[in-house]
Amino acid sequence: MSADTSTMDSTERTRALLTTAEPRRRRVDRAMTVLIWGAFALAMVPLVSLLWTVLFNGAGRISLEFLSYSMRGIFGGDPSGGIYHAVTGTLIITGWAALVSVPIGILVAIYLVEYGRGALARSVTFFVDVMTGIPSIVAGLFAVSLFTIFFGPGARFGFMGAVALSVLMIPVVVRSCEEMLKLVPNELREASYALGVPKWLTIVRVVLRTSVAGLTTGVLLAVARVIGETAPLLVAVGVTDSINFDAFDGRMMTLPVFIYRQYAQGLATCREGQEGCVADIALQNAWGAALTLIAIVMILNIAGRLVNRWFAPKLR
Amino acid sequence: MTTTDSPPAPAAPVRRRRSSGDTERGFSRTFRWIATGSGALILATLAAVALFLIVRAWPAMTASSAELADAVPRYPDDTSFLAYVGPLVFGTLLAAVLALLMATPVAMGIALFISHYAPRRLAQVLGYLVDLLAAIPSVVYGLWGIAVLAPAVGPVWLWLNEYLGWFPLFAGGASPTARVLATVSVVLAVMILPIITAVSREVFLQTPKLHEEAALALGATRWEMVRTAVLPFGQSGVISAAMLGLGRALGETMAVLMILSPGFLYSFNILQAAQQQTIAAYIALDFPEASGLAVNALIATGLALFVITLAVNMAARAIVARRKEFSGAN
Amino acid sequence: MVGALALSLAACGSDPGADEPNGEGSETAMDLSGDLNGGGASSQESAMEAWRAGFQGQYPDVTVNYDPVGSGGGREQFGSGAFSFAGSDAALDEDEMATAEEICGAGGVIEYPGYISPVAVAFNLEGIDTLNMSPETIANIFAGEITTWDDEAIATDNPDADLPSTDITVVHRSDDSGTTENFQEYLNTVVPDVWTYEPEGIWPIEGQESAPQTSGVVSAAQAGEGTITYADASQIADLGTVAVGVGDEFVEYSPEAAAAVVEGSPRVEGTGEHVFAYDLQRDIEGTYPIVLVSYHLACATYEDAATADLVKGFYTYILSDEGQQAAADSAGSAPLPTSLTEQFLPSVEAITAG
Amino acid sequence: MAQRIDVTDVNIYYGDFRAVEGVSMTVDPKSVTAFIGPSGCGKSTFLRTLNRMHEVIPGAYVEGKVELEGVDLYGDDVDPVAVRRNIGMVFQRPNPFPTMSIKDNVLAGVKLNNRKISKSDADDLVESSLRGANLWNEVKDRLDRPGSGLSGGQQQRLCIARAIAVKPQVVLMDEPCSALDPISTLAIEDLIQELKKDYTIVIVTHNMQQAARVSDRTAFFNIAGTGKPGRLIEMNDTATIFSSPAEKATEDYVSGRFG
Repeated sequence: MSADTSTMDSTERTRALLTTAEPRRRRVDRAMTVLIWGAFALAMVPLVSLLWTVLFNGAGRISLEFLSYSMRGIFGGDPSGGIYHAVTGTLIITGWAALVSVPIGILVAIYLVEYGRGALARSVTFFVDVMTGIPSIVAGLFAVSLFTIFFGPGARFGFMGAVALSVLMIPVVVRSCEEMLKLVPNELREASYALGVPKWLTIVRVVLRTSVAGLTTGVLLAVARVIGETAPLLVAVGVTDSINFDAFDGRMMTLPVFIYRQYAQGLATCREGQEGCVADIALQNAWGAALTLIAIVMILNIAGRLVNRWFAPKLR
Repeated sequence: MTTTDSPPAPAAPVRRRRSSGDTERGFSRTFRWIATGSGALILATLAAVALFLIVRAWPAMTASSAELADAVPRYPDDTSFLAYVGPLVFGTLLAAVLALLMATPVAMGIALFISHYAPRRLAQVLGYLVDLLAAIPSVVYGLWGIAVLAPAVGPVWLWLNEYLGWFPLFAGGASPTARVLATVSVVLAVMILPIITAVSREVFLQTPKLHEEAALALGATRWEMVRTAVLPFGQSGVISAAMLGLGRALGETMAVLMILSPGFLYSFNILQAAQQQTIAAYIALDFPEASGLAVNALIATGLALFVITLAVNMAARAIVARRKEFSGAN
Repeated sequence: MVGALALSLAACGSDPGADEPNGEGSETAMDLSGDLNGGGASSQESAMEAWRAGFQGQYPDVTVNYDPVGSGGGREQFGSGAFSFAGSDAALDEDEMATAEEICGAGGVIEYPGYISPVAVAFNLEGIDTLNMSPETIANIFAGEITTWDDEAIATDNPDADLPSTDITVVHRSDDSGTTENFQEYLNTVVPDVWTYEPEGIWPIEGQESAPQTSGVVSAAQAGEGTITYADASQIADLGTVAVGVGDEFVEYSPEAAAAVVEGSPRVEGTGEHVFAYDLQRDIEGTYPIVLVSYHLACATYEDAATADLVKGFYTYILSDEGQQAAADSAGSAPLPTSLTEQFLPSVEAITAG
Repeated sequence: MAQRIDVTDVNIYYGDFRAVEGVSMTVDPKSVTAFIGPSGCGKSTFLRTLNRMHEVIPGAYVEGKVELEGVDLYGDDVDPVAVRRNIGMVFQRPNPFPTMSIKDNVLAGVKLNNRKISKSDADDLVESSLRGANLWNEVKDRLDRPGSGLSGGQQQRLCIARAIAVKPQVVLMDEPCSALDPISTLAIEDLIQELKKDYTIVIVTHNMQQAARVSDRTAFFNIAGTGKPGRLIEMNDTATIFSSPAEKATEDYVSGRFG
């Protein structure tokens, strides 16, 4: 009988132990869960509002014509014309910037991860961090000064903008790619060396191949970082309302600059009853271009993800 | 001509140094040089930018205050160059720090939400959304700030000013148009939120499962697990993320330019119009009409911004390095 | 990836009208082609768009670019030769004229007021569309001396208006702008004892609200009740406007009344043959005295024959009735009176290469 | 302190996949129970259900009854946090918190429960726990150094000290020695023998000699093939399992003695 009671006792004791509410800890845990959900909800308010504003204001302007014509010869409240010149300009300039920055950026990341020892590596790491802080307008001024030396004061062409963007882009590429390369386990490299593969081939075939998903993400983040830059392009590339495919001759329009110019232009003058005149057409154009720019970034992101899926080795 | 068909002279035995340098031959050596060269190129580029800044800023830094007051618009009479840059530096730091204070906790919250709280499907979608938001151009943030945010927060600022006016930040008269530093800080915070979130999230996701399970096995609640295992592990990463955000906030031009009513005072009144200005917006605002010494003065303020960023980066590195011994990386 | 996207887009994109047959331009004798680059005052941008569009419509092989980099930038880059032509809200000063003459060579510089637009004093008060104000009142408001809308000075000039006791919020341009300079010049000329500040492109008073660009001040003024600002009259949207006191009467803004100011003002003496700078008279009866006068700059001779032809053709078009009408329609500017265009045209037509 | 565990008809799932099927067993108090079996047979998974660590993995859940001294661990009113606090766990790879000192590592669990522990109490607890884990003499001079600076065996003993510092009823060990060298392994095995006096211990091991050396009872798990759920084949006194197992599969497995 006494053994029975002791069993009962110990069961009850255990039950007490296992069901202890410990109200304070549970409250803290609850509170933090609520807080974290709250942080998320709070952040979603402006971000959703932003996306909604752009979508709401921009969607009405998007049409085939808007996407396939330039603004050449369009002025005042004329609602025709479009952003084709700015879309191509953005893609070309960003493309050149990527073409310059991505190889350099990845090579620097390789240097830092695979070779970097000593003072040079330390200073490269530090100054890459510093470079992330270069104000974008300073990068633009730098590009202008640089090209003025070679082409005289009037030089304005797409590649100048690409150089300015590269100055902004390279550190981002380096930083993110460096992190990604560091994640490649050393065992893989050693396994490759042990098979007699030379170091450069190991880097190209093993290290880069393994981290290709991360590298793509890094590059896309860097592209996204610069594709929306306004100030340096305004200074270095100028503006135009016509299509220009040649990055080495003549001004180019880009979407961010277009947005800012259209916003700054304000209302158009429309006489009473004038047909085909929309007073706030410039603002509509700005929102439409903003939506297009976001869509381009989104497409690049999706493309990047697809690249990942095709090339990334199946690690898990 | 006599040709003796003698065997070729035996080659002198080649003695190879068995050092690591010799294990790289052929293209491997070339590759090393290419990579190293790229590293050097970065330094050269940065040196070129710095040199350019210094050379162009130098005339303004050495000119007399009378000359500067004459040539540079908005240059206060009879003051040193530092007194001219000072309020700009102050305004830049105030806006960026406020933005950082608002954004970092929220960003950490979202990052934790995505990495440890949200259902997995939702987390993936959210991660994607955040990446996308990081790419929205600042002009769009500026447009949004004027069209949507300023009208929305105007009444809030008036309320803060009326009831919490004793608090230094909310003192002064609240502007009826809400084109003030408080609004700018909110826009900057929203702008840097995705960057801080994206980096923090990656770091939090890297927390070793081992450590999370160790905490859980000790009887930690989810939050206690986050506190004991995730946050300490992610600390240095979050600091880096915040610094990245701070860097963007410091250098942000267009959004500030479009929203802020600038002033040139050492003022903490963030609800009052015409109190502060940031360096980047100042450059963009005055650069178009500037000529001669005024351009030099503007670039000198750019140099100041550059130096601030440098200092911020060094500080962040120092903080991270001090905690290195206890860091999660091994 | 980016390139592929660009290529696929290239297949369907085009400049509007690029492949339409050349209609209006066929009658002109000159056959122009090539790029012409200029820039400067952003105040002229809307008008420039109309001019460029019209000119490019006549000559489809021509591309004219205008960088709205600001007046100072325009003058500077014109002086360095980066711009073949430029727009500026102020006439060249002596130093700048010397630099420009060096670039232009023997023929000298052509400078004339090509863009005249009224600057409206606009306010945001519910239910009030127009108010009369004397120059003293305007100056006192913008100087911050008059702080409420029901102030006596405003009330006496507007006996019928139902003025609220709202605080006045002054909104000015935060950037360096020709509009600001012209507005201050007006105040400083008419009421020098109230407006004691030296007119310049940057607003002299600290502690007031401000925004960049005309669209910025307009949207800032719209955002707050009781705001007042000054802006290019074509851009003020639904804001109320001030009828400005000139002599004994109050004049509403209109392009014609603005152009009359320049017409009635004497040309500055002792300048080059082709330099038409004006000493504006702000008190002529019946005119609207707050005007933005923006100049066009060009060289009388260019080294390059193609550039000379392009500048000549472009400026001739601007001064033509068609060009003036296009700007008036799209930018709300004042068409230049014939009495002025007749003076400017010979200088423009004399542009040569060599 | 030590308490018995009764398991009745437990099925364990990862999402749709049933990993372990139909396990029933009893673990006696103050004894060492060893789980042996080939890789992938579900013994670690089963171990993790004993302190509700299994459900930490997204999509994972458990059917059946696990009772600690007659209280169902999966009952509605039972707090999984309290379960884990009372049933400690030591993992395959040593996992001291890298951001904490040795001392803080030992106190990590205690601090969660009782933040206001006095300094002298804390010091006493650190000492007794580290002594209990046979680590005190090795680390007493560097309690403020990071735990990650210790050797693998020391780290594992630090983890054991951390687990026993919260005074649990049961200690679960998931292949605690598999990442350690033989000398460290021996130290841990000695430690297990001592811990047995105060705690109920369940240990998963690949090493049959180890199971034979340290355990009182042994359970053999096996799977029929890949994709099939793991099952408990046989459980008995260790001596019986290794000398005269009832099942053919058990005999085959233990007679292949290796390790």
